[in-house]
Amino acid sequence: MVPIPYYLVLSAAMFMIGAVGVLTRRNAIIVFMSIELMLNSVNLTLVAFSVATGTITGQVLVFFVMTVAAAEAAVGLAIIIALYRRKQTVNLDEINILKW
Amino acid sequence: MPMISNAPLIVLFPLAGFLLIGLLGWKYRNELVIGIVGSGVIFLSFATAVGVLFEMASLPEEARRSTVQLFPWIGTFTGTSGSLGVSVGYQFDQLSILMTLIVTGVGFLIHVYSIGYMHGDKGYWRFFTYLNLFIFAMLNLVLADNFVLMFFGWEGVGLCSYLLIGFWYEKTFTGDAAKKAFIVNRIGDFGFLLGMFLIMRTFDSLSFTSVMSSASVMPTGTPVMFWIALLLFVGATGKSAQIPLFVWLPDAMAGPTPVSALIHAATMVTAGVYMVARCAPLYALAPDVLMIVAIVGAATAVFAATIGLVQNDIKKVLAYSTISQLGYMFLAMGVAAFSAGIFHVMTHAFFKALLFLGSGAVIHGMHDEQDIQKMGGLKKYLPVTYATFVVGAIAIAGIPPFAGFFSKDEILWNAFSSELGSPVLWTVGALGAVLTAFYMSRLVILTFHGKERFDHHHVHPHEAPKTMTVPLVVLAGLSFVGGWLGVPASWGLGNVVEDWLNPVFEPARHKLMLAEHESHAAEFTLMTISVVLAASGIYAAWRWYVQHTDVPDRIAGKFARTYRILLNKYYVDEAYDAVVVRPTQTASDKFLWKGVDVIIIDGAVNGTAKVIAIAAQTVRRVQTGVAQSYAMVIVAGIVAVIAALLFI
Amino acid sequence: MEPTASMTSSILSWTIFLPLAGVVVLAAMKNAQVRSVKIVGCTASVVTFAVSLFLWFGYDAAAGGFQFVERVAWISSLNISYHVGIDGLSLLLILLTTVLTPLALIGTWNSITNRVRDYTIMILVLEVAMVGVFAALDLFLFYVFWEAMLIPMVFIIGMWGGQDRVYAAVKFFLYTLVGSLLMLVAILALGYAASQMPGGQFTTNLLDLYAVGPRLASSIQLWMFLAFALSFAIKVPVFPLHTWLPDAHVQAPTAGSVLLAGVLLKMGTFGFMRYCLPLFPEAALRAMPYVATLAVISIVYGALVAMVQTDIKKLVAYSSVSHLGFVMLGIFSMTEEGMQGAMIQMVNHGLSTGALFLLVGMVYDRTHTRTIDDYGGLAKVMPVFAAAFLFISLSSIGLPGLNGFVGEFLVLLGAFRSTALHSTAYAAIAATGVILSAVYMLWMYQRVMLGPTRESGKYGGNYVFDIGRREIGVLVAIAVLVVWIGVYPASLLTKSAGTARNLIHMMDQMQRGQMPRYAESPIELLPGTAR
Amino acid sequence: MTLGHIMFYVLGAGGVASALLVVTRRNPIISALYLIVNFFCLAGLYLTLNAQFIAVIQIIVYAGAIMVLFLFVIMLLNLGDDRKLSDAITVRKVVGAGLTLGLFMEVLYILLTAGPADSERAEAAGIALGTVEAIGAQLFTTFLFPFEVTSLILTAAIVGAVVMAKKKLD
Repeated sequence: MVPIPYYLVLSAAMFMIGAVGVLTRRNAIIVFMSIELMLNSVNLTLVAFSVATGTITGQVLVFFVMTVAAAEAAVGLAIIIALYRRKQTVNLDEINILKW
Repeated sequence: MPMISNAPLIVLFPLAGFLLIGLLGWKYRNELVIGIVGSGVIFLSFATAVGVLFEMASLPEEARRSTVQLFPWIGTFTGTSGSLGVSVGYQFDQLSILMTLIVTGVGFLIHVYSIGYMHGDKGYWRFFTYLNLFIFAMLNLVLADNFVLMFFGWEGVGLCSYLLIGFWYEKTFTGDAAKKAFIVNRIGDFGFLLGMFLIMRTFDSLSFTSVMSSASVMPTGTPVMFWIALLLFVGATGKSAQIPLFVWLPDAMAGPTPVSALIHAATMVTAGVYMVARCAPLYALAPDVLMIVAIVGAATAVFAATIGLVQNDIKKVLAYSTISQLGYMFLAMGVAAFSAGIFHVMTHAFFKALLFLGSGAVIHGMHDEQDIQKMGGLKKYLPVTYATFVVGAIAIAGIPPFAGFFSKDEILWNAFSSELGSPVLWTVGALGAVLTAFYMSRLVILTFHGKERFDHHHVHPHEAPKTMTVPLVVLAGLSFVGGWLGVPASWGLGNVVEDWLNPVFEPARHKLMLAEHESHAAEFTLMTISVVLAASGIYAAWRWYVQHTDVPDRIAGKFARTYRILLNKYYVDEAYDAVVVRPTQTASDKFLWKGVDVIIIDGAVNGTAKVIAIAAQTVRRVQTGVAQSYAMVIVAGIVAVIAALLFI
Repeated sequence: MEPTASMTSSILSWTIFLPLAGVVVLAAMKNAQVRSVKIVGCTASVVTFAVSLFLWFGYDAAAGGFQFVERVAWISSLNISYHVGIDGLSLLLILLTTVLTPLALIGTWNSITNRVRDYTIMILVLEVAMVGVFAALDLFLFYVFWEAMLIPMVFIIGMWGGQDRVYAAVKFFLYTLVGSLLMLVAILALGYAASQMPGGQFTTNLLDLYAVGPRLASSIQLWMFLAFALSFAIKVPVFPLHTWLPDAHVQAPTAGSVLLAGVLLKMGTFGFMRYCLPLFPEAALRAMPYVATLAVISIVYGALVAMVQTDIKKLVAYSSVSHLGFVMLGIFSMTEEGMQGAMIQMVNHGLSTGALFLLVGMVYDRTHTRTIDDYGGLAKVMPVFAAAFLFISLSSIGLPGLNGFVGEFLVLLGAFRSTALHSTAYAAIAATGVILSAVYMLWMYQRVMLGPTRESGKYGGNYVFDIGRREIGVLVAIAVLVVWIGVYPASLLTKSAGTARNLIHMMDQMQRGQMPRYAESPIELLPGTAR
Repeated sequence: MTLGHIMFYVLGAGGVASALLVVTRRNPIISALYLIVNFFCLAGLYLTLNAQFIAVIQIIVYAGAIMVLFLFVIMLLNLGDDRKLSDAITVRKVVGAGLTLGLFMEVLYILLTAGPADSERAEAAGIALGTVEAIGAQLFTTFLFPFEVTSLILTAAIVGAVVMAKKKLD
């Protein structure tokens, strides 16, 4: 059996990659996908801990995260569509109507 | 003691009259009823006072003083000893009852006179309301058994003076005059107030009885007594129109003439004199202040008389004459001749009320003309007024055996002979006497003698109605015989007034260690000199205004500058205006309000708001609206927090 | 009707919250039902007044201390409770509030024309908060009422005010809030300090804190004192924190001005007497010369600035600064005379300045101008009004025999006799206020009322007519009180004597080096007699 | 080096690589495809942890449903090559990457300094843990209320998505 810390390091690495994506990409869709990446890496952590502690709760939590992620994806993408209709762009630097 | 226990009625009758007329008068404007009620209540007061007087006289000398307490007024009510507790209570002694008699007696005559004088005026009921209120306040002033109630009366008469000077409020100048009177009086009251505080601080009490008895065992000449006496005297200068606060009285002539007679001649303005007399035991502890009082009195006497020489308004002449006479009274107080001063208050009340009422009759007869240059030869139109006016003029000039002679002469003699007096004070006083005789004669001559300088087409002089002439005659009688109550002791007859008042002033005089002087020769000499001086004043006026009518103009031309200064009353009003009034106003407006308030304080307030707004403008740039930069801050936060957890 | 037992025991709460009954009824009505709205509003406030009379007659002055005390647990974990009760000082001010509110409503019957219901609701809510402030015996409760008072007042100024109402409302709001936030900090700190005492716990109960405050180290006391004092000083207002007042007064509608001047300003001076002095006696003693100096400056400065105003309402507003300076001077003279004078001066100022604002409102309703130069000779066309105006002016300038004199005299005497102040200069300079008040009031009176009438007969473009029965009735009610207090102040001073005595007793303990404690013990009351 | 180890390294390397490709590709479609790869790798990793149920729904929900949605949106908006956004290197990017790297270092530091995990117990308990049966039992007993609430979330999300994506917002 692979030691749990390995999974944790892996999941941290994937989380960081997702975070970099969120922070640096300007395409809203890709930012969105990066967020999914981060969510997934967290799921991996949860499962790993679930196994490590021998309790099922972590995996149940993953189930809920997935549900929320699905909901979030649906709503988020709808927002992107609405935004695109209005501004003809998904460039996040141009979507700054909340400034000041 | 039936009368004494009813004595507060003296005060309550005028109050009842005030309330009755004040509350109902505006609706039932029946002049007859209002007049009778208004005068009637004063007469009731007078009658009660006479009753009290007789009862007092029947008692032994040391039992004549009594007080009546009505109800608690101002105090802390905390039950702590030494804290303030003042009640409404009245004190009846020789001095206060004498003043009460003057106030109610002369007051009654003037009320009666007013029935005729104010006939047909729209504010008839208002006039009597105010007059009754005035008598009420004045009696409180006179009869109070403590300083605070006296102050109530003190301010109350000031208010009535304000109301009555501004009686004809539709004219512009009456408002000015009324306001000036009230405010100048308030300056004096400020002194009175501080004096009271200092008394409370020193004696832990404000009732006359305990203050005076505490004072009797205090040492003379301490600074605190100096200040108490001086501050109270400041109050007196305001109310009694002495230098430097005399400026309101001439203007106060804007009120109806009976008011000038009652308030600004006979009663209210003598309140200051009365107050000094009342506080004689305190003044006895401050001989320095007595000297100041004497000097101010003497200076005012001459100063006002010189202005009186050239005035052309009949009431203004009398007003300056009043100021001058009040100066004599203070001179008397200053040389500790308290009973002489009070005696002069009394005689002055008679003849000055007479003169004012006489001038009122003239003004009435001349259709509101007050300029004596536009009168002349009125003798034949107004015989009764003329006769009584002359009596008053002779009385004030100091020709024996008229009232003024006795009182004025006693003052002058004391000014000369008292240990506190000096020949200089006598000389100044005598100079004032000459001037008085001169300007009164001038007034009589210009008004009643010589050519008729008025316009016959428009003015038809006529004698006043009975309600006005009867008081004139009565006052003329009093001006003639009133002085006989105070015949100098040296004449061998009893000086009734002095004997009556002596118990009141004895402690003070004792404190000052004053002895009676029995140098009859010197007294007779001075008496003769002053009579001669008065006669020469009258003679000079006779020569200049009857025989050589061109002389006054020549003198005026020769001493043009002096004449102008006198005519403009030494420019005192203008000086006050330039030195006090305008700078205060400008500083308040330009510096305090528009400077401190608007620019500095509000500037600071609005400035703070502006700084915050600018800061917010800057800081809000952080909100770029780009979600990623927010995310970056979140990450930075996480990094920082974890680092903190790990390494700190 | 005899009150039932349950009602008497909670009579104070009834007084506080009765106006809310009116609010509830009004909430069901519409703005358009002008007449019924006014009737409901007036009824609510009049009934409140009637109920508060039970307090007046039920308060046992001889026993002193806090009476009608009610205490119900509120936030028990923090020892915060609904705790109310009144002493002589609160009694006077509560009565002042319940008297002025109906008078203000009746006196300005026709002044407000838009959103009358909302307006009436605001006034009633304001009354609840005002009475609550005076009755609270718990610092937290006090703070809640204190802040609650702000809301209706800001709306009254901001919605029904004059031209610059929003500026004035915001200024009023921010000024007050700055102070009260610091006060909140001090309240919490004080509660925390209580928990640091041996065996203590966090509490905001005033009566407990009376034992805590004086024990604090003097530096801490000073900071807390300053936090409280700033809040109260803004409310009073003391120079130089007064500039919100002229704006708020000028812009507020008449009833707002009446209650602002009549009651709200007293909350500041009340705070000094109820909180600052008993809680932090040592700090109060240290701050005394400075506060007294500011008070004297307020007196003279307010009077001088009032003198040169061109707007009647502003003039009256600045005169308030001057008059409340007297109250402050009285409190910080630390003498019985000063305290008693300060308390009665609060009532006096409420009556006379409230009446002045009513009068100004009455004439403003007719002429729509407040500029003094637009007037002149009004006495001829409005004789009754002129008489009333003069009467109230005289009360305001402290004519003996009317109410103003009693307060001013006691205050000045107290300040003059004060040994703690070390100097008579305070009183001497303050006494010039007596001269100046005559100057500005009478000068204004002369310019407005006296002299010849306007040739056109119009003022501010309108023909004027004298005041009517309703207005006369309101003024007569005030006039009766003015004379009553002026002639027989004993009826009020005996009620407040206990408070004054307790405060002075405390300061005496302080100066004798004992640990001071704001006493609540009954006092022996000697009916005032001449000494 | 067991099969488990080999599986882990292969799948882990695939996951990291595909993740890197997701965030670096310019074309969102390619990103999306690499994301699918990533999801599959994760599913495999779940299997190595004996979490069969999670592995299955990972495939169904993520790779199946969510990714379809992504692709659908990309197509809908026609964000193909022609709509590529220039991604120049900016200060913000450098700072963002640096910060993230810092965070990663911190996490690594924690993991490396922490004590060794108790893998014996995990291995023993892990086998029967992630079955559908076990999770189902928990979901419908202990977590019944949250489970029901998720249905509300999903409903709300559906409604929200439909409303927002509508052509005309009233």
